[in-house]
Amino acid sequence: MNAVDEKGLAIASEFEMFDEWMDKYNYLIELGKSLPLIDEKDKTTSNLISGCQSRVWLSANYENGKVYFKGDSDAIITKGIVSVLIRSMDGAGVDDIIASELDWLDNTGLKEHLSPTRSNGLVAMIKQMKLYAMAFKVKYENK
Amino acid sequence: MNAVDEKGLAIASEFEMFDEWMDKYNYLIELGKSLPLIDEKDKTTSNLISGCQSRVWLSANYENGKVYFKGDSDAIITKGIVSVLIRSMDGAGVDDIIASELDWLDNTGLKEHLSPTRSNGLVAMIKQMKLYAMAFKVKYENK
Amino acid sequence: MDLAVMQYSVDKIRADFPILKQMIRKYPLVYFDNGATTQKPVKVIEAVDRYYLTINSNIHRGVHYLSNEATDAFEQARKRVATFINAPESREVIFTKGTTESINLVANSLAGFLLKEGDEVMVTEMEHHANIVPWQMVCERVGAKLKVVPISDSGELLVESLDSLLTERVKIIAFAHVSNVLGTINPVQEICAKAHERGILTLVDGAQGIAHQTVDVQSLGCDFYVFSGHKMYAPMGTGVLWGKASLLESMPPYQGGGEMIDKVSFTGTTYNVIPYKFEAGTPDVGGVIGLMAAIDYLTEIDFGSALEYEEGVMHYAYESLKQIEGLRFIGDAKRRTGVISFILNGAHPYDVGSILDHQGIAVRTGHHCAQPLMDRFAIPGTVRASFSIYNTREEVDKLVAGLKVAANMLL
Amino acid sequence: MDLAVMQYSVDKIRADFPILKQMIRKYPLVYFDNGATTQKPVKVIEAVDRYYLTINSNIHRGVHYLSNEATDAFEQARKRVATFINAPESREVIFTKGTTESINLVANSLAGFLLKEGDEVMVTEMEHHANIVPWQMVCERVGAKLKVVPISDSGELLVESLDSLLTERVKIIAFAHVSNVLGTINPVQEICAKAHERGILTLVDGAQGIAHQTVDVQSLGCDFYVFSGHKMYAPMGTGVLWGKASLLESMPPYQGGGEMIDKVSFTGTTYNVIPYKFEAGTPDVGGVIGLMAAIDYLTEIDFGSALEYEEGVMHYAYESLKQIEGLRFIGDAKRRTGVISFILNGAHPYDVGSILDHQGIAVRTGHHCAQPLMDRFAIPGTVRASFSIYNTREEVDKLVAGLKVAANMLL
Ligand SMILES: Cc1ncc(COP(=O)(O)O)c(C=O)c1O
Ligand SMILES: Cc1ncc(COP(=O)(O)O)c(C=O)c1O
Repeated sequence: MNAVDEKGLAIASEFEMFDEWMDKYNYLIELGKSLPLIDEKDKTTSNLISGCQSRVWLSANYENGKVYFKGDSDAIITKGIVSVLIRSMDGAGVDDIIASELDWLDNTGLKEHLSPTRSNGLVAMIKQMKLYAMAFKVKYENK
Repeated sequence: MNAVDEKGLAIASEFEMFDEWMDKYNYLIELGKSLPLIDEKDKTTSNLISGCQSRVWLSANYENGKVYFKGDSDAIITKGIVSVLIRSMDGAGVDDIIASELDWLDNTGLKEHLSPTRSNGLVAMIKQMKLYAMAFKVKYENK
Repeated sequence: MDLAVMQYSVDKIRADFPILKQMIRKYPLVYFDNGATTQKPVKVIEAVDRYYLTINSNIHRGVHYLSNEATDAFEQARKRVATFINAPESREVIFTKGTTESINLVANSLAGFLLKEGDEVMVTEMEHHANIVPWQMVCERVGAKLKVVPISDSGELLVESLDSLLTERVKIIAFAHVSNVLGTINPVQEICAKAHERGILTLVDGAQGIAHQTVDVQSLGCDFYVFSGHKMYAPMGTGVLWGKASLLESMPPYQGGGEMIDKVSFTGTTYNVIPYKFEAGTPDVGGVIGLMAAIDYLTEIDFGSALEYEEGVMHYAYESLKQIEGLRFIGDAKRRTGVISFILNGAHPYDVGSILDHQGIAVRTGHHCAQPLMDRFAIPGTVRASFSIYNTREEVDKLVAGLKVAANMLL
Repeated sequence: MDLAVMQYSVDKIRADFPILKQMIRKYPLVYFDNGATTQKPVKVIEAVDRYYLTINSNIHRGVHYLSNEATDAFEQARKRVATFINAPESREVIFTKGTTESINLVANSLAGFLLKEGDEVMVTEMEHHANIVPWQMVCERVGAKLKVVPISDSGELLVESLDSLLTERVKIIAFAHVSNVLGTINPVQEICAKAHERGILTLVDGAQGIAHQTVDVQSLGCDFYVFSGHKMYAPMGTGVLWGKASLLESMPPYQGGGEMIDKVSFTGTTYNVIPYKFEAGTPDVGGVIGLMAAIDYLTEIDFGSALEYEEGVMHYAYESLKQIEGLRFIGDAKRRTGVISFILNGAHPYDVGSILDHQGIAVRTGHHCAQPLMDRFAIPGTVRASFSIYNTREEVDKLVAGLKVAANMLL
């Protein structure tokens, strides 16, 4: 298993501890609040992922073979999930990000927010994170 | 009751005698064959009533206060019903034709052929017969 | 008759809608998303089943028994719809797959026929995309212009502005009977009168009107009235375009195909009479029969008292929601029905909706396909509770309680 | 597995179609009008009921449970359709209300975009009106010309003629997979190859193909394949447009409304991605779920063996009908399926159909929405028996006996 999914599994197990949806969501909301926020100046349209229900901003940096993400959303639940996704990928290598399968999301009980038809920007965001990794790979590691 | 519907009721009772559809239809087909046929030269487009399933030709004459019809159809069942309708109206006065309600058609067991959606030209033909009567009334009896 | 018998029994009504007994995430379903689509009474479901189990067949021009039965039922449904909206003639009722298709039909049929380069089409700031985009597309095609009637902060059309807006360039004004976001009931008669004085056609988008008002197209005085069956207890995929016969007769067809033609040849094709001219292809016979069953159901339960009851629940909802701190209504028109839109100040509608959902409460959140209206109020979206004849005061209480939970978690 | 178990049991299949037990005018129903619409297996009826009883809701962009369930089911159905026709991607599957709408969609979207003044559209002499009239209307609008591929007396396309007909002015050729009158199976691959060599698009009208062939859009090699659900055991009012993603992506939308947009404002509107760009308004979710159930049913009973069985019955019908004196087949192509058209010399099809109906036998008579084809054969119409996987040899015998009665009465 790649590093992203390993980290993800650990994150998922945090969520599995909650019996009550409310506790889970309160935790998610807390996570959202601790998200490494994207700088206001980086909230540009090119960093915006538009969903009909909520909007997501995402930026990525490449440093010494590792990718670092920052994000934000106007909805706090979406922001919580942005935070979860970033936690799983932040500081990972491009190959791990590209290879990640994210099956552990099933265990978080948040899957419903990640349906392609939910249109909250999250599905597009996952795609975007992988695209960033691929772009960095081509640019900096061109093999 | 007006003269047309009176005659019609008598015609309907002929049909009510049959227990078997086949006998009824054989009779209908016979009636079709004895229809006072429209002259070939009168089979013009203006006398044609177009249905998708079958076509009906109809002509009308006015003589001494009475209306006389001739008709034809390319389908023999349609022709039989044309014959029934003409029998009920032939030689009737314009007012009787206009006032006729044709409820007796219900008793013939042929009603299904007279549905507006059947598109065999028969519904349009009934309308046409009444229109002829109205036109003659205006033209010759203008009151 | 005993007064108690005549009274509206919501318990009896709820028993007609089996889905309302569903448990959602261990909570009994509280369904306040009726503006998107209503649930269907068992009589509607059974009527469609009965169609498929006994007379299913393609209609029109059949020589066989099933085809005639199905055709009769289909044409019966057309009459029933005509009666329901008090249309002068049943041939003015055209079956479509919904409001959206009905509007596209009218817009496209008028394009090039009535609408020419330099002409104007008038819509309002509170329209659903279905009553904006088809006109935009058609205007672009023929070189016409789309103009917009503004609304007030309380969500009412600025009807006075029509006097200057309705110039001679305007060919048609298309507007909602009831706004799907604000609940505003527009003054249809007044607008139609102003339009007709100037020879301008009127199309009323009745998607939200049809389930919350008794509609009489003659007294409304419009030229076209369109609605969706699925928002009035009928199956999905059903809709109606009503239009004045004289207009429909002169308009060119929209889609081409079987049924809508008189005679087809490669040298030239002539078209059928209305309503068939506008009904190309095999229609959703089962759905249309379901629509008839829905009308029968509404008649049977006395639609008028059902609406009165519903208004009562909605009024109760307004009063209850008002008590919630930080809740702000979007839309505050004097005459309202069907939907209540609001935002919890500081909370995103998506978050509110998600937390309500976890308590078994279904509302809709977002822009409700009315982005220009969101822009007008400078909000990303609203939470919308929309009502029906089976909702109860207890459900309103649950909504209020649920919103308090959301406020606690989010604010 | 035991061979007997694997064998196709038509009795078992018939038990899945409750309507087949109907008595018509005291005779057991013999349904040979499948080309117009097939009957629906109880699993399809139940799937739709289950939808309405448990998850009915408007789809896409909902934040609540029912809406998500309904959306998932709807998108599942899209995948199932893609698999059924072997489409490379499910986003290439667009839900419509039928073949007619699918063709209108393509024709209108191409108008002005691909089709310009002076261009040509090619159809064939054997097309259904649904594959003629939309093109006529669009050609008239943009000033293009409709051209026609002729057929032989046996009812086969004169494919050789394509070499001269397919000039550089031709932008698209639209033709039936299977003729709804003649039963002719057209050489789709060959025609598509000829068209593509010249950069011409191809649309295959699969209304009759889908129920009588296993369809693989990739191996057929066409650009668009369209069909109706109701002719393949699914509910009325359902249909599909399949198109190559790259094409659909570049084509402008057809109808405007909710769901098909990205961002709407009065200064400009941008559109959603495929398939949503082409699915304006609330779709018939229940119907689409019924279509999925129909595909599941066909898979479950092994569609391949069902078709083999059906071919057997049809072959038997040909051989039996041949014995009837004065019966003349219309259409005598080498590769045929689905329908058999004929006339009893001297008898009008309407009369023959009516007399069959009185014996409980449902056939279709008339021009079958193919008037140019009737003109080609100089006949007013035909009697058409069309087949399905539940028809039997005994029913064919009844048809033959019924026709003899008709001949006796009429000739
Ligand atoms: C006011 C209004 N117009 C049009 C529509 C579109 O209706 P449909 O999706 O049934 O075509 C809706 C439905 O949301 C609506 O509320
Ligand atoms: C070959 C062909 N094309 C098109 C159609 C039209 O299909 P629908 O009425 O389902 O839109 C039919 C149906 O009769 C057909 O047989």
